[in-house]
Amino acid sequence: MRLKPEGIWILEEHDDEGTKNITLELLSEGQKLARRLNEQLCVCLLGSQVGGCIPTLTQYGAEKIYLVEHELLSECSLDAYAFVLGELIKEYDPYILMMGATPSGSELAPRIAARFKLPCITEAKNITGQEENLQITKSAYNDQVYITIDPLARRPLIVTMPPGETDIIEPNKPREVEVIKKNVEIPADIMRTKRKRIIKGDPRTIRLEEADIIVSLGRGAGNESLPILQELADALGASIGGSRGAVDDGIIKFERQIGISGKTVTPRLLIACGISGAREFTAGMENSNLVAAVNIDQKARIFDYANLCIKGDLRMIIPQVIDKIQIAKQKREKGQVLGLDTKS
Amino acid sequence: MIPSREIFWNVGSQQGAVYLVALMSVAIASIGLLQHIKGWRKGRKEKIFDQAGNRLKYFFRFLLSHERIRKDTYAGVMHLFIFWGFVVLFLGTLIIAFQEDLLLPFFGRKVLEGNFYLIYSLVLDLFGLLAIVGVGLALYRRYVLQPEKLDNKPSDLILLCLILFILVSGFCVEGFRLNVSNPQWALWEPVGWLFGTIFNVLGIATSTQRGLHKIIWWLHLIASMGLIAYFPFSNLFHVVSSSLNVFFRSLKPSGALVPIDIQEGEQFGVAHIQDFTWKDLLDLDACTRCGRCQENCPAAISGKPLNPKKVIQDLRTFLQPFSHNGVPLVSNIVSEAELWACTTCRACMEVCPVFVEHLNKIIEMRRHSVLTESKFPSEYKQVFKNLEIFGDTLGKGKLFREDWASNLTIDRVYQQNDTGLLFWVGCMSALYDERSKNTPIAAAKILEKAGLDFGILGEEELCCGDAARRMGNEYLFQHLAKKNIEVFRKYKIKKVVTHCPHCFNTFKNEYAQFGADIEVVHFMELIVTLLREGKLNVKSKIDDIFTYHDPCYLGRHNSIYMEPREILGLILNSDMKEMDSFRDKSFCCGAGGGNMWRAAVTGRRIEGLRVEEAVKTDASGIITSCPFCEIMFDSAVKQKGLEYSFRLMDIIELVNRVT
Amino acid sequence: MTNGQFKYLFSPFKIGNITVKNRIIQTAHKILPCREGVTGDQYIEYMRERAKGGVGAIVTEVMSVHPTSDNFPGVPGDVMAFDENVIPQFKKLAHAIHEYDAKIFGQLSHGGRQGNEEITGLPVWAPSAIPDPVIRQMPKEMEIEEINELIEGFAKAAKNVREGGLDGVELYASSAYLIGQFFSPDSNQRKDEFGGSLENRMKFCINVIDRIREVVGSDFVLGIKIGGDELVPGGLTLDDFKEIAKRLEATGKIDYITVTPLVSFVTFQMMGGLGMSAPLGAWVHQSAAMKEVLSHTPIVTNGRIKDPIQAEKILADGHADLIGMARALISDPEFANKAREGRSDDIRTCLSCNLGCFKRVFSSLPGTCIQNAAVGREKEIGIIEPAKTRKKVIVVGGGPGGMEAARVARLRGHRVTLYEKEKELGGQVNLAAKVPSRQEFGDVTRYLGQQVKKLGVEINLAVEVTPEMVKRENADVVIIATGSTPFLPPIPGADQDNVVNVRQVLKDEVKVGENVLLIDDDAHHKAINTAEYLANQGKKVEIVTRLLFVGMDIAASGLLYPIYQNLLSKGVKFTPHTMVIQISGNTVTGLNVYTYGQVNIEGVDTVILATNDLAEDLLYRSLKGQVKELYRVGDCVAPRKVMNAIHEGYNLGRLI
Amino acid sequence: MKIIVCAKRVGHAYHSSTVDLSTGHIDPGKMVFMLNPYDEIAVEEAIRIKEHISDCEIILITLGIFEAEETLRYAFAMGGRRINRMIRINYESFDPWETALALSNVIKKIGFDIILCGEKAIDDNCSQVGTFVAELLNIPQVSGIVKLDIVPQGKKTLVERYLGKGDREEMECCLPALFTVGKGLNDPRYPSLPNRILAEKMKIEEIDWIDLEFGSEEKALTKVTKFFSPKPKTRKMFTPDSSLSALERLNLMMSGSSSKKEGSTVLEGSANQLADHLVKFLVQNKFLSKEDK
Repeated sequence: MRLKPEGIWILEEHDDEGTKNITLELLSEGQKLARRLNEQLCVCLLGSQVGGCIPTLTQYGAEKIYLVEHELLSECSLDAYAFVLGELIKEYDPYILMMGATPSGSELAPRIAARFKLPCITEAKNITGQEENLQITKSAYNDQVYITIDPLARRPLIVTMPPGETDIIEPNKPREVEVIKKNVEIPADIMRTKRKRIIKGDPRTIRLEEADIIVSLGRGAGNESLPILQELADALGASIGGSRGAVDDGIIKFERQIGISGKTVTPRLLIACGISGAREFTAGMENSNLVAAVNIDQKARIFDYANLCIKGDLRMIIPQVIDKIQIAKQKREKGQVLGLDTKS
Repeated sequence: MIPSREIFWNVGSQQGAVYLVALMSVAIASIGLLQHIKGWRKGRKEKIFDQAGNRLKYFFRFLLSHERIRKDTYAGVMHLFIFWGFVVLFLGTLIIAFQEDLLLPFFGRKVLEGNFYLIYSLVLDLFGLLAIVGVGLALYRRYVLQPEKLDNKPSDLILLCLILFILVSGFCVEGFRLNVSNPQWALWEPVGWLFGTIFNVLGIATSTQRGLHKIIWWLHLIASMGLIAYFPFSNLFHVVSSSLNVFFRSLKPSGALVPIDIQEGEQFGVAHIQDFTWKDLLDLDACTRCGRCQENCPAAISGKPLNPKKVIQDLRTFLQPFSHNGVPLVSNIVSEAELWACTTCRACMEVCPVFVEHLNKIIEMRRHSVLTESKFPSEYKQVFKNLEIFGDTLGKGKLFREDWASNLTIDRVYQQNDTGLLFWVGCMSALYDERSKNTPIAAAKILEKAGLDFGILGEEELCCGDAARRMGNEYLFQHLAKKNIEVFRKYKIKKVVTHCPHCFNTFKNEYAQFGADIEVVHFMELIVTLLREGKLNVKSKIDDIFTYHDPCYLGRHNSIYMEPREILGLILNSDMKEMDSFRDKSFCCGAGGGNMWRAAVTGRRIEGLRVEEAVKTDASGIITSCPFCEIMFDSAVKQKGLEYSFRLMDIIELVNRVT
Repeated sequence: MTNGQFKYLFSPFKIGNITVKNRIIQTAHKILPCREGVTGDQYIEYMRERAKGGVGAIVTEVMSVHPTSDNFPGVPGDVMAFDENVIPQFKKLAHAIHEYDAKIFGQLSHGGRQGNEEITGLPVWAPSAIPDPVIRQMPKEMEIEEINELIEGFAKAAKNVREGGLDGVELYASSAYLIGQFFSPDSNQRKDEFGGSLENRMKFCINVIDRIREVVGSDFVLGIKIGGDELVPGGLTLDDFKEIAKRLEATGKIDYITVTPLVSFVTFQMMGGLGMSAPLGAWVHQSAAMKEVLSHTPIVTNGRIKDPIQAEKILADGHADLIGMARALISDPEFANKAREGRSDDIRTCLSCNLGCFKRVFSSLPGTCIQNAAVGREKEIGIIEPAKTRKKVIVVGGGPGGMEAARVARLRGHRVTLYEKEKELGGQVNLAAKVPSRQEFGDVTRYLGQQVKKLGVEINLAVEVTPEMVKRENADVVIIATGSTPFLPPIPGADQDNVVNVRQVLKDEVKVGENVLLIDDDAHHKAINTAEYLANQGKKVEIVTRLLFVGMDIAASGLLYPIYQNLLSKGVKFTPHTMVIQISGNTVTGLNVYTYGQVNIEGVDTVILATNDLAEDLLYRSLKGQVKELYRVGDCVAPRKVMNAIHEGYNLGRLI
Repeated sequence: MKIIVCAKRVGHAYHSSTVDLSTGHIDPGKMVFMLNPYDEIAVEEAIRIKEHISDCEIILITLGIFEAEETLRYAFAMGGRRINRMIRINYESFDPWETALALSNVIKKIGFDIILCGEKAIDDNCSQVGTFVAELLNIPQVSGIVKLDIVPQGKKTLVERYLGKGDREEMECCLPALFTVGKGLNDPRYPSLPNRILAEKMKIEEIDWIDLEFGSEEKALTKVTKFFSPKPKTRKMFTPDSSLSALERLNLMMSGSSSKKEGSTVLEGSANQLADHLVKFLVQNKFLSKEDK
């Protein structure tokens, strides 16, 4: 038994594509905090078969990883997570435990706190002070007021931080770190809630910043192309966005504008159709993961930002793309391997 | 030979039958009349026999001059002809009855003799002709012109034909009689003589004419008696109901709604027909379906589901003998869409020739809907909650209320010891947007220039409650009104000036219901006084040509038409231009009655229609004196892309600029 | 509500003891000439217009604290703020600004080694005897007494500013000017207490601050404008400036710090960095870096910020506390009001073209804006009054001149119909905007096109107008803005097939060979931007001009720097002093204008003419005397620049 | 079925001057007070449940000073006679733990099947009390639900909540349970006047803080120390390193330090070929294979 609580813990969150951004944000924030407080930055990695996340976590500064793998942890079940995390806390007694203020983090944090009578602060903006005098700042009262909270004496302190508020630091190379693998037996009877299914959001209505795939259009696409681009978007499960020119011309609404005077987006894929690539636009999308551009002008600036550059008339190309996607989908439904029609 | 005639000439022996028919028809008519009275008695009691003298005086003036009916010239002339034709013919018949049933049997005397008879004949003939012309005009209008506002029911045709038949058959009888009896004074009965001449020209033998006379005489009699019997069941009953309605018309301030007790009860407003007062139900009966309300209703014109005539007529079905009283009115009889489309502009009431009060019925039903059922357009919930929580319709909060005055030095009345005049700013001006603040700024500068000692309530202002009241939320209204009155009392405020017609109307006409004792002036009245007294001087004039929009709550609700025109006359170089509809016929901006906060559901936008009308005058801008109108027009002007070319201003801003 | 869209931009902010109503600050800039050392009336009107437009605070043009000072290289006439004569005009200025609830700070500076003896008639003073690279006059190293005299000059000037009713003073301490020259080891190599360590180099500045505080007291705003990175070899870096900012904050006497991109006028590169080839908000990272190291002093950022949404983002991301703007407000004084009222779309966005402002001011001409004709003449022509009689106006030509004329005429209430023979509005502007680094030039079309549409001008595209059509319309006023056509110079061989003009190239109408020779007779953007366009495509480009250097006319705008950088890095060859006398086949013959020596350039695939244009005035001539009122604007009068077209359009719109 | 709804009276700050900069306190006079909008949704949901399941009892609980009664009455007026009891615990705390202790203490005595609370309170923005209560009562919970279906038999519920990106998760939860409700679950009704009149007459049961049976250890775990006006957090942005040469720094700045993609060539060809390229690109990057069915 140690004398005082030690370590800054971060609860990892992941989905099918691996560790979520919120965890990386927490690691970025946690690194600064750990350095300042002279503590070790640890990650609690809970799930089933999540060992693959370890390299990423070390890249972003994790110094120790508590790994618990269990079938019941495959989905973010509150009861299972609370139980396992409780066991870890009892055993290792951390100083601060940080989670993302995500749907699951937001209910897990107070749950643990209540279980062990710990101070809990949700949606924290930052943590200042040290030792016994930690001070946490959070936004309240309709964002008009910030409040500073003293978490009094008990530790660990449990904190959740809202996603998207912190810049993610540049990753280092993956390192070897201490991985403490724990086997925790989860009693089956503690599971009181059960996930039935996930209902996908409608890309047509979700916020552009949240969109995974964006089909964007510019003045060059023209009003008449909107229906086919919408069709493409629907086929891909993408949202529609556009440049200032498209908004000026009334093709799309302002809340769908990408760029300096619109939204800054970071989708996994952005398909730019009929967009010349003025700075106004590119400044709002340059951090997109992949960019495909279709433009009739060989010299369009957008091609500087694109991974795939296609010179041609989108009115001719896009309908064919839609057809091919439909064919591919049908094939897959029939159980065929997805191949490609390369004949022209 | 003394000119006269035998009344039952050629029919003599069947007099008894005549009386029998007459008795029957009167009996039937009485049953009908009783049913009407029964219908009215369904309503709640209300005492309105005050100022009987005045009422009577106005009643006769109304009948004689037809002033309200004549506002529609064609219909007015038509009605005048039929009305006076019938009055005279009826009087003539009375004289006959007087002679035959009183003078002759008891005194053995006749009055219809000599010169009197000749004049009597001539007058009756001419007025009969007038009535025929009137009926002709009516038929032509109804079935040839077919204005949209008129809905033709079979009963209308029956009635008109019946009347026409009575008139024509009367003249036929006269013609036959003249031809057969061939008196020297035939020309004193010119129309009858004309008919007779035609029969002669047609070559009908005298004996045949005698026979025909008898037949048509009977037909004439039966038709006439039929008309009497039919009278309470037909549109003709308006002779009684409308007259009563004119007599019992509301003498309250036209802008005021009637308060209800909100302290106790399970049921508020009007849910069923019997929740109306008897006067309300008389209103329904008084409606002649003339369609003027429909023709002037902004909701109806812009294609919204509301048609005031239809509402009244739909409600009227409950006056019929076997109607089922238990049917809830809202959504069964009056659809929710109709109920909420009303902008409370009062255009319907202003044009109604017989003083039907559409507005209070709609408001009463809204009250039921909001207070009892808590059912209203979804957008209103936020407005109500804003009023309740923030004290303004916009949900901005009191701390923003003094923002408009940030560049001015204005006393807050709560910091003053000696309060002079209270300048009431109103939510829309103080809080809506940057543009809306121009008006109070200009107003304050004018007050300063005129050297008036005034203060504002600033953070202590609350919404006057007009919007809540017109949206049917009497609870909120009274809540706000009482709080405001408390503040007035706290600072001993005696006189309030405001530029918002809604606040003005509410303070002036409605706050007294809750014990407020304040003098209320609209800013324009004040400006006119200041200009007349020379406390405010026009230093330069404006070259532009403007048109003026009369806000409903200033014009129709409070009859302020003259002041703005006087002011504009003083500050504009050229004459202002009037739109097609102005003064009491002014077309609403579409904001009233809560429609400000509602997305236009169907039809065209009311404010858009008004702006189009304004643009048509070729003026370079539109002047109004209501913050609501300004906001509505602003959006319409922007929507039409006229933002820069067509100006929109409050009259106060204009005055501030030139003084 | 608009406040929702701009939560930060329009929230009040406390600077020192005063509260500014929003976060938009008009930064100091010289725009109009100053006479007799006091603030000019025209300048006051200029400032009033901006205050009226809704900015939170305004900083005056740079003002002198000593007779030896000349703050603008080559631009004569500073306000002599140390002289008490300035106070009456200050009072007028302060009144004008306060009327609109804005605040005003007076900017004080000494030009140091950037002074000009030819203007002041006095020796140039500097920390050390090292000449300025642009002015190149050898300065006199200041003696201690002179340093003290200057400190008093600052104090006197600050006192005058306070007495004049302004709300604060701002010290201009970018490296371009004396205080900043003391900071930089590049210009300060003194051996005494004012040179050496950073502490010593900052001593002059600290002494000035202390003395000013003594004079004006603690309840007067004192701001300072420092650089963010000198960007010259051996100069101060961002890290150095962060340290300077920290020390300034530590004095506890500074109420705000502005971070300026204009640290030096070396090769005009900084102005290039403010031109349209620089990224938007290219300099914000400097203020963001300062914000990280400062604990409470508010930071004003500026440079390439021209959109309210962009500004809001900067504030929301915590990169600055206040947004400084100058050119955006020259272009549209109503910037703040339009943004606040939710009319961001109506803002006449600054192009960052530097042609109306920088270029003219540095050429000792009154500054203006190529898009906004009213700059500097606010009182005379700034207000557009409705017309007495409404007329029917026909505008032929949808270029900038035609559109501006249509816009203003419509604003005045006329009924306006606009005809354009192309399928889109914009005229030659569309060509200029085709070069990637000049894309923002297209904002001219964006703004004017949108406005004429919004205002309800009837627009007919793809219509070639004939005189008969015009006559048939029976309009009251006909405005011809048909622009120009390229002019074929009388060079033998200029009619060859491989000789094309710039417009054909930018329109992609012709196929351009691999080896390209551009003949630059225009000396403006035409040749160099076409060269950029072609060089970006990988062509081998040579530019021949008979002038001193390629693009001579835009040197003063500072834009040449990034363009030269781009062209030179892509191997574009410049051949100045050479007049082309003959083109035959693939050979172009030139003549050195000084030596008359012949130069033959071989293997030219395509010759591109960037020469003058010819007015396209056929329609004008055929309508002369045939319609009630006939006018022409822009290139159709005589081929010139966008500015002339827009200004003429504006003036004409006001006239009819 | 017994439904307990926890409702809070909250102060809503709508003006930037809510915090007094000199004292660091919030000024209640510069706020408006109301029923927490999230709790309003909870009240509405309880009423809706009762409209479907008649054998149902609704109990409203609040914790707060006397003024909270007004808020409680508003909540009552939404449901009128459908609401059976109103309880006010006479205490005010900034600490969610204290609040939860008091609430759970009372709720335990009353008994319950479903507890509904708002996802968070718009004043302190804590979103903790609900979960604390659930843990203290040792019952399951789901936060931020946007759909609630009670399976008639078996004491089970089906709930949905948002996961971000517009996705929703459907969960099954056994009863008794606690749900915190999110925006979008329902649209709360506006009280009718008869219900308001009724609400005025209804008795509110008052429980005093001292009467609650707490252990001696159970006290506040956090303390609010300061209020101040918000300042945006400085976000990272690209900054050229000062150790680079002047030219390198300049070039980095002038290029906008943008993530220009290098080396991709512009593809040309027939529309069909180009379409193939695009589809191939999508396939390669797994944008087509990962469709959910």
